[in-house]
Amino acid sequence: MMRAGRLALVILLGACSGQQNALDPASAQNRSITVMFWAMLVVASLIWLAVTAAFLVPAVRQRRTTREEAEPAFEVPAETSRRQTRIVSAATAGTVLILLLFLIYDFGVGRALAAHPGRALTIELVGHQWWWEVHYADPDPSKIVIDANELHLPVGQPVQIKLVSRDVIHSFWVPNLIGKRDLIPGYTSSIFFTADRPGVYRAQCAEFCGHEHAKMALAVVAHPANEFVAWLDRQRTPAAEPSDSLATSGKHVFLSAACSKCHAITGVEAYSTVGPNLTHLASRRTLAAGTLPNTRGNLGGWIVDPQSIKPGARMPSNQLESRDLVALLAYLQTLK
Amino acid sequence: MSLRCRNAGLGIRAARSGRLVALAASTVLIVACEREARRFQESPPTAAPTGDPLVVSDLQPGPTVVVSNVEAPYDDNAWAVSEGKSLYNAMNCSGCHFQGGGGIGPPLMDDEWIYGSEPQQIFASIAEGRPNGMPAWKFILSTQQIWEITSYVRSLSSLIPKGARGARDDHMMRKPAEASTPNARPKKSTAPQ
Amino acid sequence: MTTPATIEQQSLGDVSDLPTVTFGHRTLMWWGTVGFMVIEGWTLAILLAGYFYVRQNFIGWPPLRVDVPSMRIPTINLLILLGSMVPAFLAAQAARRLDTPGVRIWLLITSLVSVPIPILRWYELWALNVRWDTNAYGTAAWLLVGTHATLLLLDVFDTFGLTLFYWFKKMPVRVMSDVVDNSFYWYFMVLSWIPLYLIVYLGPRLF
Amino acid sequence: MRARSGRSSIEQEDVTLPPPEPIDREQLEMNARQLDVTWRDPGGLWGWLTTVDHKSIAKRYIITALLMFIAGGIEAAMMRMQLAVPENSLLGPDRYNQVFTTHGTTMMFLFAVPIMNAMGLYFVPLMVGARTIAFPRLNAFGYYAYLVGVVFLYVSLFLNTGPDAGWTAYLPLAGPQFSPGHRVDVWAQVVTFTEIAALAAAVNIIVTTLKMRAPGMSLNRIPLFVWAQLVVSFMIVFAMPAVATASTLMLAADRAVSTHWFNPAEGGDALLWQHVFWFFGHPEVYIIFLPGLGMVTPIVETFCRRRVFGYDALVLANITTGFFSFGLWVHHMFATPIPELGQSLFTAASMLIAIPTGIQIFCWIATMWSGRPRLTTAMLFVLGFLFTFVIGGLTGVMLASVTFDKQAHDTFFVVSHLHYVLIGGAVMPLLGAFYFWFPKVTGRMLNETLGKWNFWLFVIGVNVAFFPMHILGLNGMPRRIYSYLAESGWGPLNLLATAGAVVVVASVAIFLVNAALSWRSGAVAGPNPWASSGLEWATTSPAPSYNFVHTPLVLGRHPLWDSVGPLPVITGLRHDRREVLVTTAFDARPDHRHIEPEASIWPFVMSLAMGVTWIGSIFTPWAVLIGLGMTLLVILGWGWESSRVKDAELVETEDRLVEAV
Repeated sequence: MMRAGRLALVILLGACSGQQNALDPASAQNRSITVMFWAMLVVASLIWLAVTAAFLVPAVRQRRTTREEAEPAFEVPAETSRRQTRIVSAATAGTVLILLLFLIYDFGVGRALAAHPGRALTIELVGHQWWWEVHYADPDPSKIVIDANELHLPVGQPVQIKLVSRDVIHSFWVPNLIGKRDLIPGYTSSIFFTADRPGVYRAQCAEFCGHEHAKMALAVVAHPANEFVAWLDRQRTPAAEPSDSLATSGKHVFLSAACSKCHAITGVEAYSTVGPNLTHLASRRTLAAGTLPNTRGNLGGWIVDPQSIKPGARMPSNQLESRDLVALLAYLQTLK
Repeated sequence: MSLRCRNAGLGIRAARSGRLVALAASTVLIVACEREARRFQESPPTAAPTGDPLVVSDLQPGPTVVVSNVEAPYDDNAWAVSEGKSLYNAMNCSGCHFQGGGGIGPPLMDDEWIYGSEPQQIFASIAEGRPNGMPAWKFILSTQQIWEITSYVRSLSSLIPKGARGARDDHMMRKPAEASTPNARPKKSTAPQ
Repeated sequence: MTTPATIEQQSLGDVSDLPTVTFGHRTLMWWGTVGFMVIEGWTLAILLAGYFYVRQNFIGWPPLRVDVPSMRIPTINLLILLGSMVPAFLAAQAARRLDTPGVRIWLLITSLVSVPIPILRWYELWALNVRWDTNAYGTAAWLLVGTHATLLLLDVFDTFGLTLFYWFKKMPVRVMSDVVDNSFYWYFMVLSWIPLYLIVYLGPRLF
Repeated sequence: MRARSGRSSIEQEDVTLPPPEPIDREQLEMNARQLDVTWRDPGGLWGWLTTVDHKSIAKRYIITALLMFIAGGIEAAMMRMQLAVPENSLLGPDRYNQVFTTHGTTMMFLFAVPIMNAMGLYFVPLMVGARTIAFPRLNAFGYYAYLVGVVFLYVSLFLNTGPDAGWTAYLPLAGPQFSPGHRVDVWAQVVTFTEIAALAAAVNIIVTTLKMRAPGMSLNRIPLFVWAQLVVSFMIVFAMPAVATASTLMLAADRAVSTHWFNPAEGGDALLWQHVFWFFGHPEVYIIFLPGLGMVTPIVETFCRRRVFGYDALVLANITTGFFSFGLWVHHMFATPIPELGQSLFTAASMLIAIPTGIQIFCWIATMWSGRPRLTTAMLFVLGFLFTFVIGGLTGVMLASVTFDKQAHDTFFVVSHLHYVLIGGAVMPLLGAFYFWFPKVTGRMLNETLGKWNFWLFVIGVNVAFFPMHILGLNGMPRRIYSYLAESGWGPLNLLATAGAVVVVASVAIFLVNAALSWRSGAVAGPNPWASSGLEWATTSPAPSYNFVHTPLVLGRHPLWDSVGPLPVITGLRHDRREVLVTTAFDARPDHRHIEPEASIWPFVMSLAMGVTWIGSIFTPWAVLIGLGMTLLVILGWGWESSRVKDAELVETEDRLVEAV
């Protein structure tokens, strides 16, 4: 019995913490939603217990054994009917009252969520079939940073995420930080939130968008304010020129083979925006939109045969000789 | 209840009297299975065509060389043709051929074919490139991708079955959908002067 | 095993002398006709909602480079439709009087009057001056007029069928109430066209 | 139009009834034999295809829908196997998308709505005391249209052309560009077939309930099962055209002839689909669950041995739920860029709809408190319904709030809510209804011990399978994913859910065994094994093809409990032709006698013509024209048969046929 209790506790505890967990709030907005959830859960549980007790008591106490002969339907005395009418009316009134309380509570939380913060850092998120393109907006066009599959934001500062889709409907949802908002072609919508706890969270597409809807995740990294500014400046620097000969030949492989026809690296003659931007690939935490941890082995496996990892992904398999592959991997490792 | 297409085809036991029906049913099964299959990974990757496809005119020196027409692997696969369309736009083929109407490059939706409209001839045009500016894509695209683009190009002039041709795309209505253009009869054309 | 007869029953009334042929809302068929009118009317209402929903995506209505629908053929067709309600009404009156020759004549006239309607409707579709696949405006207009066209085609064919039966076949008395219901359905088909005509053809000209 | 007055019109209380004359046994025997000849269907395959007896059509409907329930269950089991462990490779993404879409489409369109309609088609004529349904051939056509949809979906699934864009087929994924091939076209046509079938059933139930009730059954004496079916039929008439328009005139048109309903570049709008679909979508889930509530009342009344508490409250609650359900579809779209004011409006509406359902539950509990409940399997399933459905209802109220829905929308929290409400709210009452009415349909009782096993395994299995999904949803697991990473931490709860699914499969298996065994060799059930009060228990089990020898006369809300002694009936309907009594809508006063059609092949031919039209339209738009031509010819044939002069008609002289104009 104890072991089962401990197991249940572990499951429940696990249920309330984690990097992709709506019950582990890391933003002011989500904190108010989580509090409302727990309040509604408690009230709902009490109502459910009351209703269950209400129908179990007569079912157990007054039940007739099936073997008894089914006696004719009896007439209920008027007094009982009147008493029951009062009880049912009271219960209905109670239901209406609880619903109104829920409604008012929801409007309150909703109003706080929808409040437009004054000045907010604008980040544009573009949904593609099965990866995310991230633009850090800046009045000076040369300072705009384009990244993929990772969203960095400062802690304590309001952030506005503009959501645009290039193909089908996706849905941006960071359980720890903010509720989901759909990216619908033909619409530009935006959400506001303020992260108040630094850490790495995981977002995942929440609207069915085709074959690889399951593997379209996004790492969300909340930095303390100064660390974020440093990170952004580092992102603005173009790709560093490779120093050793292996990396240089890797760069040549990158430019001559199919890579540069889909991927762009600022500072190198590769400008195609068909695929994700690889300027700072090496500093990313995951590969293939949150599917693989970013290690050399995984990168090699992903380049040669992506279809076995993410069947249906738009990246083709590349038959490279091992010499070219080694050089390419060496070059890609330099893209910090 | 195995959903594998191939077993479903073989699973039909032809009763003595119903053999004809079973035969017809299995062909429908095979055809329909093929048309809707999502073939993400080709192992081995679809073979590139062999032999010299570049026969431009009927006049040939020496003994007549029979050009074996290779059956394009994706001509009746709707998903592959739609992948071909997205590649056609991603690789900027529309930059020269526009949406099939032609511009810098020759038009692809009419029935004039300078280098032939057979699958392996179009495959060669894309893979090897052609004079007057057609780049060679075989170093850039995999064989499977080139076959997909070949099937899409053939669908532009309605050379592949209607069921595989694409419907309209979520874009400005530039041209009628490939699926709603009538089937065409290609004819050979001479190289531009 | 109990057979239906073993359940004792006591009779408390007899209905053997009630009529078997009645007209209007007392019959089952009338309610069935109303049911299908509501279904088809609701389908047109949903398409109309789609028409106005799509309208908000455009600045001009009709959008740029699309001409306003021409009014000649649609107006002619509308007048013929309204006119065709008269013979339909008279056929219904004749049916209520159980006057078979009267029903035959008026059904024939209704059918003859309704011959040009589907033909004109084909030209009405092209009078929209836009193809269905040009843009959402063309789509909404074509689908609205086209859906009503299928309704119209079905109703015209029903009337042809009834006329055929009445001219070449011995008809039982009870089918007279079907003639009344057919005319009732005809009124619905014509009257449901008026708002569509105003919105699809007149609307773009006014605002 | 002066109603013919005189001896035969039976007024309500104001006119005292003529003294009852007991009908002797031989007279009944002779009438029964005559009626059996008149109402019998031809035998063999031809009889199977041409029958218009509402009971045999409804029985087929129920069995086909149960087969679809099993097919949907197999698909659910495959999904649970795939999701049991992280990074599983049982089903690839393409296959998984087809399976989960077909699971949703089968359960919603091919199982839930049809089986609730079929229960109505079987029992509404019996409960209102009518000989048959209002439009028997339309009823047959409805079933065959549904059958065409079933065959078309599952043949396509085996041809690797099963729909794969979700049972809601959101645009632009289900659109022409991102769903190449004919997979979504299959979905659109299957939806159209099932909508036509549901509309046919709805019109039938409305007209039967309003115009063919037994004399004396005024509006406030209609049984609550029939009230639920009537309200649901009105909802069907207003909800199904929305999805039939959306799937055929919008989605199929966009995919086949390049219209631009949903193409943002040419003025279309992806949200238009969601609005039109969910305007149908939410009423549909109430169309599935309201008949479930209609089944609970007779079971509770019968096993608590008392009349239900608050008949008027229950009827008004049914009607209010019917109206409200059309006003809250946007709560499925809270994550889309719809203005905040609109969203809060729909939050309020979504919360208010919980009140009528709450009232119904309070009334049943009050009935149980002042009754003496007898816990047969049917009653146990009602308790299971109360236990499970209230959880689903409460999570529904939580989901109604915009802010929480932003966290829970499109996650496994919603998956568990919808399964709690649909399995708890519709399937459990349905299973209870099977145990309660199986004797009436087959004349045999279902085995109670097997029933208890079925019940306990079902309730435990459903709760073990779907409760962990609440936690999974809030742990960030989105809907419709074919696999998940090991470090996501969702593994253990998914394994638990799969275990629950296995228990549910076992429970359904037990039910099928119970039904198969009891069909032939169950305990023999008399006309009224549960001593219940409805009119359907006033005839033999199974009921003869003509339902009642004489049309019963209703003197109260519970006919068999109100009248003591032999069954009061009205005589006078002819036995030598298929005649039914048509009564006025409010007070069910006899109005006239209507001649119903005999067996006919045209409904079957019409559904074939319609199938050719719509399935053909996927491949070439010309098929629509050819099909329309065929359909018009079939209409001609149908009309020809219904206007045939039947010999039994010549018996009456012309003047007595028609009342004075």
